[in-house]
Amino acid sequence: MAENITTDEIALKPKDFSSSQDVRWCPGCGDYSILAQIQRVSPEIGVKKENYVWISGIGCSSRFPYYMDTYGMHGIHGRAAAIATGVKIQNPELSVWVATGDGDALSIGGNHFIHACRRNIGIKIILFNNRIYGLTKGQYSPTSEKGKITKSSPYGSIDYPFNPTALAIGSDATFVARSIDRDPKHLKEMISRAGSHAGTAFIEVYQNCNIFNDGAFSPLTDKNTKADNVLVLENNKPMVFGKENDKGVILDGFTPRVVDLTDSKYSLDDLWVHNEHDIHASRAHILSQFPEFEGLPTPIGIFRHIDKPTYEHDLHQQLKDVIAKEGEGNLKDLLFSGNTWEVN
Amino acid sequence: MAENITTDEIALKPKDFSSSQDVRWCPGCGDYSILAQIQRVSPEIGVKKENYVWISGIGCSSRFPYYMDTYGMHGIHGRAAAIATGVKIQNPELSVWVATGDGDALSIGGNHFIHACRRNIGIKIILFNNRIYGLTKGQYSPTSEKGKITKSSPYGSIDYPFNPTALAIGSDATFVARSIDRDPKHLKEMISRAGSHAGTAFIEVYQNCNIFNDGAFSPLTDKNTKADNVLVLENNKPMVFGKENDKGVILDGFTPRVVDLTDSKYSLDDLWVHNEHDIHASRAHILSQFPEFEGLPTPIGIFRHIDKPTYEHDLHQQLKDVIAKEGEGNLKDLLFSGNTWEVN
Amino acid sequence: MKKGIQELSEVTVRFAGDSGDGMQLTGTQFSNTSALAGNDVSTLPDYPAEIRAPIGTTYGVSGFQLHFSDSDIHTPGDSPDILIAMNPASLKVNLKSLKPGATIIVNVNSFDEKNFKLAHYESNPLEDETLRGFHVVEVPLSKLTAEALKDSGLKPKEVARSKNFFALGLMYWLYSRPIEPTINWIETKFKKNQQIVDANKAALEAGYYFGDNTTLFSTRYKVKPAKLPKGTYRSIEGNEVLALGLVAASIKTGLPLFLGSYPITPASTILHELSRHKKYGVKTFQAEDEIAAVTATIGAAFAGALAVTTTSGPGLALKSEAIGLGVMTELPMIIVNVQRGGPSTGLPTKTEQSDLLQAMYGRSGESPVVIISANTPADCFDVSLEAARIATKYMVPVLYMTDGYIANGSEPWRIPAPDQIPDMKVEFRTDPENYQPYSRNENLSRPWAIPGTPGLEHRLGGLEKENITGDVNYDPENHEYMVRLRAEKVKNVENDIPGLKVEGDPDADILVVGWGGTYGAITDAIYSLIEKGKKVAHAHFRYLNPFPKNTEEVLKKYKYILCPELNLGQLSFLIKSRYLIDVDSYTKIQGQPFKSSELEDKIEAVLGGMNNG
Amino acid sequence: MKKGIQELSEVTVRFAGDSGDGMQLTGTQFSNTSALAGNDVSTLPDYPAEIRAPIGTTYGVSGFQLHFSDSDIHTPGDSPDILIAMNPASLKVNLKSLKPGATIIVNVNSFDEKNFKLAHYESNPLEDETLRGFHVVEVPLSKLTAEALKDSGLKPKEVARSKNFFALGLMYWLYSRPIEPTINWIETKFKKNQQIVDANKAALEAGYYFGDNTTLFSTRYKVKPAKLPKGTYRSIEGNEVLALGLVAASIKTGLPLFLGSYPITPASTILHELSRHKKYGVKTFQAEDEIAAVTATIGAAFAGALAVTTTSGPGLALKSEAIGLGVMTELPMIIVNVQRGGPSTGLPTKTEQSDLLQAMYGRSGESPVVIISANTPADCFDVSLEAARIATKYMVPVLYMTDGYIANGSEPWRIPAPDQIPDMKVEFRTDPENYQPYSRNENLSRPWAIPGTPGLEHRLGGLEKENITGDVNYDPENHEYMVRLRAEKVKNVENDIPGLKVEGDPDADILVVGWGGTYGAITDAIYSLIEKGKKVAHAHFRYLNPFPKNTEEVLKKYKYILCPELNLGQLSFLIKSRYLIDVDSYTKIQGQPFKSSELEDKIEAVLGGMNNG
Ligand SMILES: Cc1ncc(C[n+]2csc(CCOP(=O)(O)OP(=O)(O)O)c2C)c(N)n1
Ligand SMILES: Cc1ncc(C[n+]2csc(CCOP(=O)(O)OP(=O)(O)O)c2C)c(N)n1
Ligand code: SF4
Ligand code: SF4
Ligand SMILES: [Mg+2]
Ligand SMILES: [Mg+2]
Repeated sequence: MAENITTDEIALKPKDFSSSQDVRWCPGCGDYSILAQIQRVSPEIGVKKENYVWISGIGCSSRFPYYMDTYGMHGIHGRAAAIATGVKIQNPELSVWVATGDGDALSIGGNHFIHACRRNIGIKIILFNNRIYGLTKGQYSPTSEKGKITKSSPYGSIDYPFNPTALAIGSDATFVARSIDRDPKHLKEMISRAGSHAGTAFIEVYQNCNIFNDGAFSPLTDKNTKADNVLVLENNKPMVFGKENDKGVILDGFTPRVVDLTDSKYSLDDLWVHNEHDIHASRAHILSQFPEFEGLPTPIGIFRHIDKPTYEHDLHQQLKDVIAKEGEGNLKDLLFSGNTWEVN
Repeated sequence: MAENITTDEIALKPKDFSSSQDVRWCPGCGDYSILAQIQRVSPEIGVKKENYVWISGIGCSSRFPYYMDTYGMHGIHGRAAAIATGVKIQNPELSVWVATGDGDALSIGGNHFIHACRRNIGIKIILFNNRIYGLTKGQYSPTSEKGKITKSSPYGSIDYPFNPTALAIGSDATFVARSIDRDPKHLKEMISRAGSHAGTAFIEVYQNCNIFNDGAFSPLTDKNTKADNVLVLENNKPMVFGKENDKGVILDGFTPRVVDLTDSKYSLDDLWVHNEHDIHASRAHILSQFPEFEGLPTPIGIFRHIDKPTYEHDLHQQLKDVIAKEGEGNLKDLLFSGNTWEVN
Repeated sequence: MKKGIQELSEVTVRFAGDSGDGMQLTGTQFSNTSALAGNDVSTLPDYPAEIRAPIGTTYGVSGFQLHFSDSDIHTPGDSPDILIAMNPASLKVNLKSLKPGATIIVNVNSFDEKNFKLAHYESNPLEDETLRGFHVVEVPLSKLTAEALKDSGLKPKEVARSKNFFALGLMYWLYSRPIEPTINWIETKFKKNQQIVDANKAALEAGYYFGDNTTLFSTRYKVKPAKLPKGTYRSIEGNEVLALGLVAASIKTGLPLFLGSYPITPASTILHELSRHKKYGVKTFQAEDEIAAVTATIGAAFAGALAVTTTSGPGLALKSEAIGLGVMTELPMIIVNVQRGGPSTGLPTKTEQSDLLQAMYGRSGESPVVIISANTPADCFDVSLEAARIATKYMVPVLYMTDGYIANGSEPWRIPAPDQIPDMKVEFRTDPENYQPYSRNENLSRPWAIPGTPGLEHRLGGLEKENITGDVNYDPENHEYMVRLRAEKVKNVENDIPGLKVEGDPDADILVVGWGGTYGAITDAIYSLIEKGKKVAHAHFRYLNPFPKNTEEVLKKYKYILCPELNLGQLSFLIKSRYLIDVDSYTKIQGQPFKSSELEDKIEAVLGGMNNG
Repeated sequence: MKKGIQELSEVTVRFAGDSGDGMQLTGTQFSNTSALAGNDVSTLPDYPAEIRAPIGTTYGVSGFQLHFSDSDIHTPGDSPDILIAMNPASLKVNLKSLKPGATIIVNVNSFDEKNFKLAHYESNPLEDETLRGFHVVEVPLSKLTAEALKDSGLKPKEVARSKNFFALGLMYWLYSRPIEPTINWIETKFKKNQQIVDANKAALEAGYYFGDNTTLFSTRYKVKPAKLPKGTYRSIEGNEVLALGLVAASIKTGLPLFLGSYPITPASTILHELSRHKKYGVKTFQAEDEIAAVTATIGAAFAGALAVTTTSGPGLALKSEAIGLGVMTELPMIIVNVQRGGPSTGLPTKTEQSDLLQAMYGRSGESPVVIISANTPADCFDVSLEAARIATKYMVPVLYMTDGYIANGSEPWRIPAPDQIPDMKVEFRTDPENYQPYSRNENLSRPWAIPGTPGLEHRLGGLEKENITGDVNYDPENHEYMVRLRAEKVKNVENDIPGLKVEGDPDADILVVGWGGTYGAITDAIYSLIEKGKKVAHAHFRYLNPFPKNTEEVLKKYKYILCPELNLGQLSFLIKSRYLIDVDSYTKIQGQPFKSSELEDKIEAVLGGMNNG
């Protein structure tokens, strides 16, 4: 079910989405790349400029709306999904996007995040996951690795990290994807796909914070290691990765395993073929669990993408149904309903 | 890893755990049964009476601590897991239990719930799931079925419900179980098992609210239908159910399916054998998804039970390690550290 | 047996029984019927925090008091003339509040050892000195109901549930009320179960005819219709009419109504009521918590709704950070706070006025909002309209205060003619020419431009804004300017609201000031004193922030200011600090409204002191 | 070249540059070294809300001001005597605050067209009239640093990062400070990277020797050690010493310290500091949000910790509901609120005093807590101890207020002798005999019995409690009793705290009252005026709730009360309402502290008016 949002013919350019405000991230920050891709995709999704709304919480990443020349609100910490829910309910014609950080969405904002997913409210949540609290200068976040040394964990953090895709799947999200700031082409495609999804669309974007957590994703972005560490999910395609496309993933019962495609023991036909539209979430759940298994690559792409009526659709449908059945309300009926009597 | 909490020899009785307060639930409420089983289990877990602490939020179910003659706190709405976390961190010797409702734990308290699971903090969370807000007189809750007519949804609720076990698994909970108020024996066993788990132990208990949501679970509790609708999970045992133990569950790839054990096409050997200690969560995730599949029974029992160091263990270990390495701190060193100078 | 009918001018009745005895329903029926009969009526439901406490205990007692009269009344009555006690515990709990010599109808079938024990009665109160001075009527209510329904086919437990209708029928007979309205109600309410309809009707009629036939009563009573202003009336509870006012405001502003809410006693019934009004396009969002409720409300306001969130004290505390965002973004929104007993979970089903200072100051930084409050249940209609008017005209959050007493209380409401409700049509900004998000009109309010409008794209947020442009700005002077501007904008509302009105004796020595739900009790006390020839006056604050412009002038006219409040003196505090005028703060904090006699006594004591002094 | 050394009694320096230029570090080093050299020192860091705003812009400027002296000082100085400006933007931002004739050292290498444009300079300020009246010294800082490090093996970008050490070296030379402390610091700080150690040392030394060799400076300056009270000192920031105070309180009470916190500027550094003190058994819990932080703190208090939560304004708003639970359960806890510019996200890195009324009233119901505040950075140590003492003695939440100015500012702290810190040993209740959870001692405080204690099992909660037994109780009279008891308990603390002390001229006509971080500026203004022969006095409130017992008596002695605050008059408001005494509220709300000269001017104006009037 694609969003039913109309556009007109004016051809907009990425720079039409660039606001007058100077961008205030640190030089080298991964946020720039995300901004660039979003500005690039925005004219292409088929939404009128005035119908875009960007909502955020607080954090470096949450400054995002200031840089988009659309409607926007830099909200309060953790509440972006809830604010966006109000916007979308009020006017389902709008294309409502959330820019949020790992702290904003998963720490203080965890509740609104899981409830947005559960309700399948039509907002797109772009999580800038740098595995650190950037704006407050470097404390560990709920996606930081255990043992991480930060300002608030000088002897190493003892928190287990959240797995954001697993959490989204556990909350029944209908669109779950992952991408990386340093892979602009892939990132752009994910954003574009999220843009046309009707329910809650969640993209986890690995984002480098070069000030407080530099290199957190370098195994996934460095030229030399990238191909061996990243698995690009493509729908209906077998899971192949590696510098020479020499490795594949098979599902051995419930256990995903890496196999060598060069020693002729395994061929493409043996591999797990990705189906992003699988109505049941179990395989997407296994994809989210890859970090739990030794030697498996990190999947990027769309883990899950299913259709399900949205919250705003059902809400407005209910209004329509009631009006169809009971007639449109008028003030007189409203006031004079119930047991009334006259005093003369 | 079982909790390392000591007890002494005094043999306590269930009534030793009954406080002087009159129990104030509606006659017929499922909460009575849960209270009875907990009072029955409490003397058996091997915890001294004074080391039990019961924490709750707000709701009918959250009145629970008043009826237990242990330490307790009736907190504020949604915050029981966070209060309990503070208690457990401060004193890991205590056996800390949370009594909470579907509104308390999953609506306003959703964030603390998922973070408790993520951290594997050693608290036991008993969720009284009656699929309704009882105390506020009957609004739909985040576990109510879509379409439900309640005081706040006179035309039917449009919210999709949470799947509490899936959410717990998505949050990496180490102990996830389900039981039913009307099955006291099973309930008692689950509580007892949770009682000896070291990390976060979560039990969803289906609980009948006979005032605002009567019969919500009657297919699972009525004599006539129960056996065909409930699958009792037992570790290392094949999944069998039905009045005559005539049905089983097989895993067809990723799809759980019910098979008939009477027509000799399938035998016990073909069935899915439950392994609650499976280190990977994928099968537990499928168990949590049973409601998504036509015709499958509702599993009760332990979905998942794995060992992982607890938050409080790591925290206290870190204190010990630092002291072992740097020596115990004293006030003089603390104050006079850094660059000091004398004024005479 | 033909009985005499005595005419009374007013009566206060209290129904009391177990939480499961249906007393709220019985009381509501009696008061609706009385209202339909043309009396003025005022009600006070009073129920425990538990859904159903154990049967027979004192803390499980649920009560419903109502006051009906042939003239204008303002309170549910200080002390009942008659108590219907369904069991010993309800007798115990209510005895001390009765008028001396009051009539007590007891369900004598429930007066047994078990229930004495549960109510902590050492002996049968019907047989010892306990009830000396009262007129006790022992009715075997349970037994008579069982007899009446013996052919109903219902199980004994179900039969027992009908006994409240028997009691209601008896009361209808006693006070010469028609039983038809309740019969109609029974038929609609239970329409899915004819057996229950029949049983309840039979019980009601049996009670009515029992009155005629028994020797227990020798007189019936009658209260003539009140001379209320001409018009069409309906009987309505505070929260219900508050909700209707919001729907009316939505129609009159032309803005779709959005409610973001999380259930909480005693505010939940606003959510219930509004979720019924789908055909008026009302969108109700039951959020995951209060923070989601208020922030979704901000989102809806941004997108162009008449945006409302409803809660009670603990919920208001949770919303406080977000209301600050409302202040900074200068979006119109209404935050309804139905006060209950605090602090913390406190006394959730009881009334109090202890959130005024929270409403005023419960946010970080200098964060002014408009605060208004309702005086009576019916008054909520007008206050809803006024809250919407101010919020949208001034682009400002409006905190709208009521309390459990107003929310659950009911009274006859004279329905306004739809076309006499003033139009408040809101125009969004649509013209891109010279558009600036934080430009100001004559009210200092900024333009409301909503997403979807071409050419007006802009960003709001919680960081300090530059005036006019709305850009983020950290400049020290701009911050000072904006802090003062936001304060000024709220203060300016004083030019747009009625002055503080004084009722009673204009030459009084003492002015009683109040706000919110104490209106009725103060009014009654004042008029009673004036009848006694005392020089007293009353001014009631509907606007708490800003205060009406003439406040200082009014207050300075009087030698003595007395301020009764259901808190530790919060309005007094605001007045003292603002005007440096001494105020005698008279406070009660028991989860119960003032009785007018308490206030009368207090005022008389003050007057006595003044004359001596 | 041997240069003359001129002696000065005090100097105010301001370092300013881009966020990435290391100005906070440079300023901190200079002030620590000055403190080590025996001066009294006071500092004011001032940085933007962005981590790194774009290079060269005015909003990306980060500044650090410090004031050092040979006598007792109280503020970081009103206007700098010397500015080190690393680029045009930092010149632009800071110029207006400089003393007339001040020295400006600019990094002339950054004065190019690109940077002029970014700073919105139309022409080169070094070449037009902009700097007329100042003593401008143009130093090619970048170039000289690059030369000094040409053999370091570092990349140009890394080399550029060392230029702040060059500037620091030059300033050390100019003010005759030793460079050794900074060399030691460099060696520890960068010990993992010898190349960086060498580079920074080389830059520092190069800067120092450049002073000696250049002709740009003809004179050096010297500020003699201050005559501070005898003792051992260290230089310390407010949040750091606040944390040390909490650890000390933990040792002195015998209670393990628990901190539940969620990071927020400017409170986060307390969390950072406490998480380093594991060997003192300090447990820090970085929670998922402020609500989890405060409720975990309540849990830890229940379990017997010295339980603390730290935050700033928006976080305090989120904690408000839970603090109500703390009030109801009567558990000891400390809530530290480091105030910043509001409302909403406001000016997160700037200082303000606008949360006082939130601290006082930002909860539902009547929910009193004790409120105390710190006057200066070093003062935080004592206030931490006092907060712990009151919380545990009275079983009450204590709201502990500081602000961004105190939190980030530093000054020399005379370290107290460990054994002179009073013992505050806390004894838990362990005796089951006659134990009642809500029994009262002479302070009205209830016994603290913690889980794990045999025989004292009990339940707490947020519903109203019966006194003594602690059972849930809905009785009207009990509620009234408990509401007043909780208020009384807090009020009683007035008997246990020092009276309000007046400094300055005891016969003054005007009393200046303040609270918190305005202490230094008021003190300086008062002493300066007294030196000028004016009759002025000063009283500073450490205790905001309750006020000291003698407050009314003290205030009534003076004809005129002036109350300067960094808000719209919150303390004034409390005083006026409580004592009905008129207060002249003098407010500034710019995210910046008062300058003592501003206050001096204001007081003189008032004095002038009084004499004329
Ligand atoms: C209520 C509240 N609590 C805390 C803060 C402080 N705060 C601002 S951003 C942030 C975390 C930012 O982390 P993340 O969301 O990961 O964003 P990033 O800066 O890393 O992009 C925190 C704790 C705040 N602004 N408001
Ligand atoms: C902050 C706050 N918001 C709302 C409420 C009102 N409230 C009390 S219990 C409850 C929901 C109870 O539902 P659940 O947790 O499912 O418990 P149950 O009564 O069904 O056992 C609500 C909304 C409250 N007490 N506090
Ligand atoms: S601190 Fe990190 S996340 Fe924030 S702007 Fe800088 S590089 Fe980006
Ligand atoms: S309302 Fe429902 S959940 Fe609450 S006590 Fe009654 S039956 Fe139980
Ligand atoms: Mg982050
Ligand atoms: Mg429930």
